[in-house]
Amino acid sequence: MSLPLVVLLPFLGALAAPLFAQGGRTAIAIASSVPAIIGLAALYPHWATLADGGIVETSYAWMPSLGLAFSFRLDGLSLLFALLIMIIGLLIILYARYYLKPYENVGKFYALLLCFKGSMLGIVLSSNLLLMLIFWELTSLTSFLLISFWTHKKDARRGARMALAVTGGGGLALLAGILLIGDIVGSYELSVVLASGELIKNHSLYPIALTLVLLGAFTKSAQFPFHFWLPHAMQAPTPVSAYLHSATMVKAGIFLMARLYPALAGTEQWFYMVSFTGMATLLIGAYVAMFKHDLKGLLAHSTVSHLGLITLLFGMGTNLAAVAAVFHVINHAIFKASLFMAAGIIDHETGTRDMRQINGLWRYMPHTATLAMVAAASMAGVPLLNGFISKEMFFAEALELNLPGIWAYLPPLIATLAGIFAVAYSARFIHDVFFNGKPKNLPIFPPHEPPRYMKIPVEILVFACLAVGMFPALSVGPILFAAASATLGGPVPDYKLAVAHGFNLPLLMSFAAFAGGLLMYSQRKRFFAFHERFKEIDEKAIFEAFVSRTSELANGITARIENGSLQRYAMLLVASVIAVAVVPLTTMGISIGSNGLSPADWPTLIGIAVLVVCALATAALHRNRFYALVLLSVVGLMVSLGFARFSAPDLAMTQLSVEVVTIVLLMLALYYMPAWTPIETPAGRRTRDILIAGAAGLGMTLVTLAMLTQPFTSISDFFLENSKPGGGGTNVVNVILVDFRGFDTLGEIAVLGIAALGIFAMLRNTAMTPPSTDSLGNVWSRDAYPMMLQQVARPMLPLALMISAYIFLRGHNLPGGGFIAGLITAIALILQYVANGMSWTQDRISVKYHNVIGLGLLFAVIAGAGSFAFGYPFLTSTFDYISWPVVGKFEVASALVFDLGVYLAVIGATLLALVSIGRLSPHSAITSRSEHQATVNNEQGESH
Amino acid sequence: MLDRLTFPQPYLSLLLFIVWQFLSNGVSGASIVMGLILAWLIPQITRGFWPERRAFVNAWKLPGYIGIVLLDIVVASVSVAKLILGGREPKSIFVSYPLELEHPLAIAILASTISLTPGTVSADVSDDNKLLLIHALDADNADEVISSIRERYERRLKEMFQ
Amino acid sequence: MELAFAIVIGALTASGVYLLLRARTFPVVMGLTLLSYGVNLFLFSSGRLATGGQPIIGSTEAYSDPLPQALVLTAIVIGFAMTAFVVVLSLRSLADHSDDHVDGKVSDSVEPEKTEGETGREDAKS
Amino acid sequence: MNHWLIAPILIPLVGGILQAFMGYAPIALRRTLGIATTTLTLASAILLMGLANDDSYRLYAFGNWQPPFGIVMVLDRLAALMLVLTSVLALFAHIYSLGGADGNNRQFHGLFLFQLLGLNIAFLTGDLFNLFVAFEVLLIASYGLLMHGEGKNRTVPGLHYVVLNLVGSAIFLISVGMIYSVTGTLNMADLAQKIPQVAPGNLPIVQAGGMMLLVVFGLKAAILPLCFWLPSAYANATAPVAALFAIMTKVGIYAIIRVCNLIFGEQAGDLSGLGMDWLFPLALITLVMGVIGALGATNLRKLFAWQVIISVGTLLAAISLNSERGTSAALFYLVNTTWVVGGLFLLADLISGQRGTASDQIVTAPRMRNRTFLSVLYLVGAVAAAGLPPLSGFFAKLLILDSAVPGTVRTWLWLVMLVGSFFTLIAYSRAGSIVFWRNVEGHLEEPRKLTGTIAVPASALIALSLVIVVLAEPLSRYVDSTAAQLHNPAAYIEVLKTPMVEEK
Amino acid sequence: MMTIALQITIGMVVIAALLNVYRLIKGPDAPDRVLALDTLYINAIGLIILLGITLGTRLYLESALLIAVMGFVGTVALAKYLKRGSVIE
Amino acid sequence: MSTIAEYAIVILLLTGGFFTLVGAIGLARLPDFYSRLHGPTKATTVGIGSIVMASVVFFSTRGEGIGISEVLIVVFLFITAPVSANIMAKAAMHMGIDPAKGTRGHPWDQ
Ligand code: NA
Ligand code: NA
Repeated sequence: MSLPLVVLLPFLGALAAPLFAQGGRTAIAIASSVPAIIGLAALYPHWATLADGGIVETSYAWMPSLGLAFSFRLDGLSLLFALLIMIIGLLIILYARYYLKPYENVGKFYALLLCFKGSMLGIVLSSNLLLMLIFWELTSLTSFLLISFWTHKKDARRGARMALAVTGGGGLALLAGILLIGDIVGSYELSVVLASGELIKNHSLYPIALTLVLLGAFTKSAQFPFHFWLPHAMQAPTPVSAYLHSATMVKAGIFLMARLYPALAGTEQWFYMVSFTGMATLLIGAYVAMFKHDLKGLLAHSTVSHLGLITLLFGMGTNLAAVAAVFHVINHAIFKASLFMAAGIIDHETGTRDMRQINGLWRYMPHTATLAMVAAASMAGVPLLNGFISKEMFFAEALELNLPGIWAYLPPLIATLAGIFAVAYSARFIHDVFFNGKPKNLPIFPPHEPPRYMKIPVEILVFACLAVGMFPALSVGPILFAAASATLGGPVPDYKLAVAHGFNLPLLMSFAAFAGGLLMYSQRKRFFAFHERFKEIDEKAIFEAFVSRTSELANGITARIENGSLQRYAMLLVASVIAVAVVPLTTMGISIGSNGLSPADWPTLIGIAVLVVCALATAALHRNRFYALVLLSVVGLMVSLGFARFSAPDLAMTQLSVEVVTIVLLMLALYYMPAWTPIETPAGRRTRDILIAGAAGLGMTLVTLAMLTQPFTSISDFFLENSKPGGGGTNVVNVILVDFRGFDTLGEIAVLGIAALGIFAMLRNTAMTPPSTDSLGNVWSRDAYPMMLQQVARPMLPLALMISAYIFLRGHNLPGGGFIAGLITAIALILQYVANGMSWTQDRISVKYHNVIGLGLLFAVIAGAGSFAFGYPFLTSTFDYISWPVVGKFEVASALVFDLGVYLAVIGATLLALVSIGRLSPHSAITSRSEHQATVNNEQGESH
Repeated sequence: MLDRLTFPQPYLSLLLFIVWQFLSNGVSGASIVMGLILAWLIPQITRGFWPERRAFVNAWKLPGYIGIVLLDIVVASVSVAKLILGGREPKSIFVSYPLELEHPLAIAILASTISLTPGTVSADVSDDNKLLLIHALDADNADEVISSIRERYERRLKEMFQ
Repeated sequence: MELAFAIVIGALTASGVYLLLRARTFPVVMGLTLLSYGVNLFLFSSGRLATGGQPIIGSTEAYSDPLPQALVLTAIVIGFAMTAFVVVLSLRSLADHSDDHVDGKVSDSVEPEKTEGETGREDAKS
Repeated sequence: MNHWLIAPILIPLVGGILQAFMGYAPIALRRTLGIATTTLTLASAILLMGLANDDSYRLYAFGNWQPPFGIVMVLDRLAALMLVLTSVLALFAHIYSLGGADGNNRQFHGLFLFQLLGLNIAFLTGDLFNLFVAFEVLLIASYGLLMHGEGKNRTVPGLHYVVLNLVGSAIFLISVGMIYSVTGTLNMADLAQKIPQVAPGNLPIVQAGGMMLLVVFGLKAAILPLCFWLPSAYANATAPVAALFAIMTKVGIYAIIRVCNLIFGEQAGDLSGLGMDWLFPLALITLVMGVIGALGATNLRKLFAWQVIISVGTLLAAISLNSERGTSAALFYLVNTTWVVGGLFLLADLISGQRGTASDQIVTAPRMRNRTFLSVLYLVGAVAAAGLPPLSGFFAKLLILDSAVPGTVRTWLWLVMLVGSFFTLIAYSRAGSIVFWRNVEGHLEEPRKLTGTIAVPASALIALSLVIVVLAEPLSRYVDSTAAQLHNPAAYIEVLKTPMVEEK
Repeated sequence: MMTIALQITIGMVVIAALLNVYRLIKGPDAPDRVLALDTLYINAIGLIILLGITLGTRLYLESALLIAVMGFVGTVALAKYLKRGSVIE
Repeated sequence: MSTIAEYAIVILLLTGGFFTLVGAIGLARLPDFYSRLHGPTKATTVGIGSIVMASVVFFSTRGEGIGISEVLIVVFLFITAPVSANIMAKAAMHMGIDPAKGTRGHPWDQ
């Protein structure tokens, strides 16, 4: 229970932080300390277990299917890291209290800091690799937000994004690595993974898994060649640098290597990858640190170098090296955190971090200077300080490394060289800042000692440097042992924690480093001159350029592919269909099915020839729009004749009515459009289009041919058998529409209604200017309503209503039905609009078409829902035959009500659509008075 | 309110009733009932479109008129067919026919009659309903066209509409 | 008969697709209409071709498959609604961009060229 | 027969019809009824999810006609999941629209509800042709919604969307014709039964028909190379519409899952796993295209629109693994991405309301109001969408990565997904840091007031990713069972034997 | 005998339709095309009726009636467009 | 079916076909639009009229009761054909389509 508590408390604290921020910096600092204090108290009882090499574990199920559990593990290694995180965290909280200005967003700062702390604790305490990965990526995110805390600073934003990209990207590699491990081992639980070292290392996927995991570790721990993000992360407030970028987060990669040491280490691949990376990082970091004028830059590169050192130690693969690595983790955290804090104080007090300006601070802030110098000495590896002991161990291990032949000299050489640099930059830190003459152009002058409490964290850490340096066994012995044994997952080799091991080769190397380092520092001008011959690489600029180039490139690619051309999109769609259909169809070939071809009669063939010619002509002559429209009408007419010819009277009627309404619609549109379509597609593209169209046409022909000649049975026998007894109608198509598949029809009229409502909505407030002349340049005729047409149109209305009543009533038994009847009524009304004009007709129609649509749909729904009353499903129809005097026997069917709904919806939708377009015409600006009034009233109502 | 229950356009209702009998392929009990219902209902629905009073006065003359027209159609069709198949260039003429009828419906019926009978098409009516533009496919002169129409159709229509 | 019918569907599809790939809204709409004719005929023919087999009980000996007919009826109506919408959308696009290009761009207005083989008044005056 | 099965259909239908009547009614009434309808729809969806939880298939036969003859609705876990997913999204999008987006169009609420109607039919139907009808209902409503709002910039994307979908509908019909011409049936369960018995000579027709059907679904799902209509259309839609559209591509995904598992599932003989070999590479290329689009996006809406494409690629990649685990992972991801992307579209609108003429463009602008609130929302949304821990997107992605079995497919999947994630991360961090942090001095024109009506739905949708994390286990159990149910089509076929209501 | 007469009649109507298509394609003017289309509608009516006689069923007659109604409205709309531009105003 | 009826049908059919064809020939070969306008509006009405009458006779003499609903088709055509002709003529005159040479009189200005 205590472990999840330790991890979760900081997150809870983060939620509360903004509240405490109201109470000022002290209040929030105190409140923010609570999680760590409770955490430390919670861990304390477990010490006894851990000291004996025991493990504390807690686990809660989360997503068992994924192998993800909310499980935690406390052993020596995690304890060591947890202590570093919490204790240094506490010091940072105190330090930040004075570092931040009162006007800054301290609530956000402490909240993020606590989030980060919780995530970090999560990494080290997780017992499930997936869980650990979650916290891992969370540290990337929170560090991103912390680095960019001063969002107004461009470099802060860039540094943050770079850090996120590198560490977040590494996290993704780690994710893959962990998944592979989980795949090999069959579990993500640490206990299982650590116990399966042999299995993993012998698995064929081991090299990939290892590479991926190391990518995660190296990016996080700023190993070469991913080290570049760390110095740029120094744009963060100094408490963040001290905490994240020296003591904790960058150690997460180290922690990962330590954590998975039993599972992954000990192979040749591990050795080469880890130790060479470490070596390179060690050297490059140390070298660059020497030449940084920025205090934090120096420290950052030094950190890179020390991280390389630790990595190198892990890479060596010997148990003793691993112990040294763990030990150096502790030491580096202590001295580097204190150095960062000191640097922060100097920055705070002088207003700059440029060592070329900062000189002779000894005179102004001796207390701080003393602390900083001790810490820097530790960094340089001065005896009696903690840095010395682990560095000695490092030198010793470097000598032990058994590389073949002459390569055996490489590690000690590099170690010494790095030592020289370390001494040189440490010396620079001490001499250049606190001595070396007088300050130059400090923004704040004279500098003062910082507030008392700001120094306390530094003092504590420096004290720790001394304590560990002088009494290593006493101070860190037990925890180091516990951590080392947990790292190795087995017996810990003999090692001696002593201030000095007598005169040996490592000591000699230390001396060489000291001598060389001091010499180098004394000759710094030459080295600087040498270094300046090389152009400094600005990784931030490179990264920015990378991002913006990527972005531009992506934009360019997108713009080229997604170029907003419907012609292209449509071509792709058609081509896709041809592509997927071509394989099965080519295997089929031109096959005529077993039914063979039936004889053709020549009138039908002529009709078909007319249809084909007119269809092709529509395409070929489409540029003359009116002409094409007439041709299209012929095609529509021939299609409906075709339906009649092939036994579908209902379809013939429907197709015909729809075709005419469509033509009217297109006419209405054509009024506003150019009469001609220009040629703008290049000939090559037209050829391509013809080929695509031809392929589509050919494909359809082949499919149709194959389909039509195959024997076939379908479910339709049921419809034919049940139409009369079950559906009460002899027109099977109609019974299917209103009964068997009435739900389709409901959807269909809904589509129609929605389309009309959408059209109405779309054309509201649309103003169009029609051309004043026709395509020949003639001014349009003044005669809007020819007298002959008017005279005939009016009697047509009742007549057409009569016919539609007839078509409607017989629909259930004979060709016809609500839809066709509706279209006839609609067409008759359209004729009124055509003959008599908009306002005249509108004045005579008292209903709103919206309501007709709604009523139609409602009728259909009510007809369907009526069956609920009798316990039947929606749309269950019923019918009966009634005998009346005079009238005789006639049928009453509930489906008729449904069909009435269809009828009304069709009328409403068709007319609403056409009238909406007609209303665009400037001649019809004055609609009927009632409509106009309703609009006005409603708009007033809406504006309130 | 009571007029809501009547037949606002008796001629129309009658016409609709007859049409319904045609649609029903003959007269039966059901077709009469349904025909009555529709002959009442549809004029009620469309009454907004018929604000004018009834137009016909002497409707019983209509069948005779129709008979004459049908006869003319048959007779003239043959001559037009001859013309078309014969290969002789037709002697076309546009004729402006001065109308004596005034009622728009009457004019429309006349114009329709002219169009239906072979050899002539009424191409336009002037805005003031005073002139009718007729295109005759094959006629010697305008007066011949005018007088035959006047005599054969317009006179009868005037009797019906006045 | 089947071959002729198949050719009809092919011709409708080809014409429809060709027009669909044009750059102006009006031909595209016409293309969609042609395409939908082809598709409707195709769907209809999935029940096979029959002469005088109208699925009205009692009207014939052998009925043709009524189900595709019902489906096509639904498809026709839906196609009609969609066509109406796309026509209006074309108008709206024309109103918004003063151009009937499918991509809304104001094109360099190209004078319509004369189509070969077509003579007469429309061309003479256009 | 349990009438509740069609409640998610009847409720929005009746609600929509009422809205059609109320075009000129006071807006308050329209709003109240509209939201009430959406809420009821959600309630009914949740109810159905409760029913579906017992792993059975429930059938509703319209007109009391025995399948395969009549049209049936079939409730299973997948259908219930999609219903809930949609209704939740719809409710928040609908509430958001009350912030003013529903103005200037009397039919907005009607169209919105009809859109729901179409979606719900699509998820419930057990009939191939009825699926077509459902698609048409939801499409026509979406056309109307897409064109809703002021300004001219949505006309052309709308036109493209409509035209392409009309072609898609034509292809759908052709496919239905091809399949019917061989099998003689339209009922999905019946098809599942008949496809294995298709004579070898007829196989190519069914195969071509099935593949064309997948092209149609691919078009709806916006898979490459059929995805280019989407970014502009979504980016130019008004916020609640764009948010609701987050489900639109998922309809295509749903249809692919349904058809591929049921009709061309394991029992389908020669046609088993139809199109899956095409789907996988296309899905990955789609994902890559989505990432490229996101990287190149110049405004937030475009970025989120490309995120939709990324999601589609990811989802289809998982589905094309054609395994129970892959399907399960895809479903988990589906839930996450739908809600979060919906929320992000709303957020984009909130942000643009605070940035004056800079709107949602990824450019330097005066510092916005309510920056903290909006930036936190953005952060959460971006983390969830990009699939970073600790939000639901990560779990979803993890499930997908984990579901692949070792081999070339897995290598490609991991490579593309992880590298894709990396660049997505860059895209989001770049966009966020510019929009929120790169400010210039100066005053902003009157910012839009951040009322609860608009802030709450946007936050709620994004915050759902947190809820998913907490409920990861029950959700993953649900999707696991769903996938298991989907991969056992034999049980689905049993619905054909459901007895009808006896005559009384 | 009737069958032969029916065949001949169908043949004549089909040839008539072909001639109309010829006029429709030849034009030369838009009204000619509308006129040809209008005539084609009428031919279609004839064909439908003849089909009904051939099949011995009255079920197609309403289609013919519908062509009469629809053809008229179509012709009117096309012609009105030619002279007035706006069909509904 | 009686022989008389059959003869009637045959005659009606052939008449109908003939006039339909004549109308089409007229449309195809008459010299100008205004002349062509005569073809369909005349011969076609007679043509369809005859065919419809053939249908009436055919169905009424099959012993299934009378079938007269197709008469409405003719009535409808008779009402509408003149209007179609009128409005097409107006369109042609509006477009300034000239009558053939040798036509006397002239179209009206629209
Ligand atoms: Na200095
Ligand atoms: Na006519």
